[in-house]
Amino acid sequence: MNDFIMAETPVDISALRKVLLFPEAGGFCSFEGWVRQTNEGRAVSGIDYNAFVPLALTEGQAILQEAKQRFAICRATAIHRTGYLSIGETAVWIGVSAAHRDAAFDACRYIIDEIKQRVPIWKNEHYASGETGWVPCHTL
Amino acid sequence: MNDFIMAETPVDISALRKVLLFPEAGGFCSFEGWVRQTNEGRAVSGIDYNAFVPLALTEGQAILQEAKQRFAICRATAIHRTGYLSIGETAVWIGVSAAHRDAAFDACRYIIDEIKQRVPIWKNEHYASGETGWVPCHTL
Amino acid sequence: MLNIELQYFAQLQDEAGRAHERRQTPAPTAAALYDELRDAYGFVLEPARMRVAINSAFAPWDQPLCEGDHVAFIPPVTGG
Amino acid sequence: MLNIELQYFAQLQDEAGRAHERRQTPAPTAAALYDELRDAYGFVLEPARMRVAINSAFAPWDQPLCEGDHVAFIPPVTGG
Repeated sequence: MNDFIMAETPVDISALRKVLLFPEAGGFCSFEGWVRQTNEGRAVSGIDYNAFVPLALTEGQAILQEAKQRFAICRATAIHRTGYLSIGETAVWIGVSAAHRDAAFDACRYIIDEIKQRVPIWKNEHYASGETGWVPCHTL
Repeated sequence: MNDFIMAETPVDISALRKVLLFPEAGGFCSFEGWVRQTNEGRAVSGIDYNAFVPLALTEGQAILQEAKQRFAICRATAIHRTGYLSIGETAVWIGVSAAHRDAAFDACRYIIDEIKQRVPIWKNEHYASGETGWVPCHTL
Repeated sequence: MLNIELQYFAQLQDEAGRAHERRQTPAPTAAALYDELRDAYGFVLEPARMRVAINSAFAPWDQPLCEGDHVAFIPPVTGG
Repeated sequence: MLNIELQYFAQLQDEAGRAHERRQTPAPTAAALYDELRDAYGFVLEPARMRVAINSAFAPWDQPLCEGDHVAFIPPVTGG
């Protein structure tokens, strides 16, 4: 089963979280990326996410496998949206359960950092001015 | 308003999460502590959480304020349960929203670490053997 | 003699066999009061491993007690 | 000459004016194919800033192309 999901519509996060519940899990860390109203000082009205889905799925799954090998976690799941998202919508959700919190935090951070660097997804920002623009690269 | 909540019954986490949504928030980190089925090698059937609630509330709120001063976050909320919890139940939930993920992760980690060190809450573990025992101190 | 409201948590509650009591004491400080209670209940925890809360706020062990103070000894916490 | 399936993303899609195309090309490698497409569409991105995917898997720029390969050039990613 693939734990990395590309979704064209909003996903029920509480259902994804339940999959991570294990009797031996004592810590759960999650991260969400939300569409912000400003980027680099420009007013944003929304973001259109363009993705190469087949490659995003294999690369995302590889990241989750790496996290499982590097950190003592029970399970990790991630989902990334495609399509047009308004301000406040969840573009990415990552959940990690582990026996102890160190591994849960470290693995969650690893997964979001790697997703941002490696998974073929691109943001087309829609500005309040009516213009649009591809974000050239990550500034953080 | 107090953002640190002591609760005798399960709390609707999705409602707490909504309070953290701000147009300028681009990252959200949350941590949950779950009751594990084993501790120090002993089989656990559940944990009874005993708390000095008035002091827990002021100390918890102080921790959230410190997090807000130390890290560039939008808002932080935390809730800790009291009473008897079964395996898999959520004993503590922390949510932090921020413009960027560094601050969200760092503040969330700070808050759980400080809660574990300073907030007057005690675990009485109920073992599968029928015995109970106060956890002497944090091992992690 | 002062009237002090005492509240016990965790293993102190088990050892004292109660969660609350009102106690008349000659102890001038929380430190002296804890020594008195160790004699009464055989508390195992060393004060060096604990903190004390007076009227629901952390306080120094040598803070003078006042009539009607609420005192709670805080064993090492284990929440989270 | 090889028949290659091309898929374009992000700014490459805007510059090419299309998301897909089937192209006959003499280019022996993805690197040579990208040079050919830069001449055709005026792509701004330097290949040094990109990766290439052949048949939906990352591949070296100098990997020999085969008849029917699916090729996608991957601009710097910005998801998350």
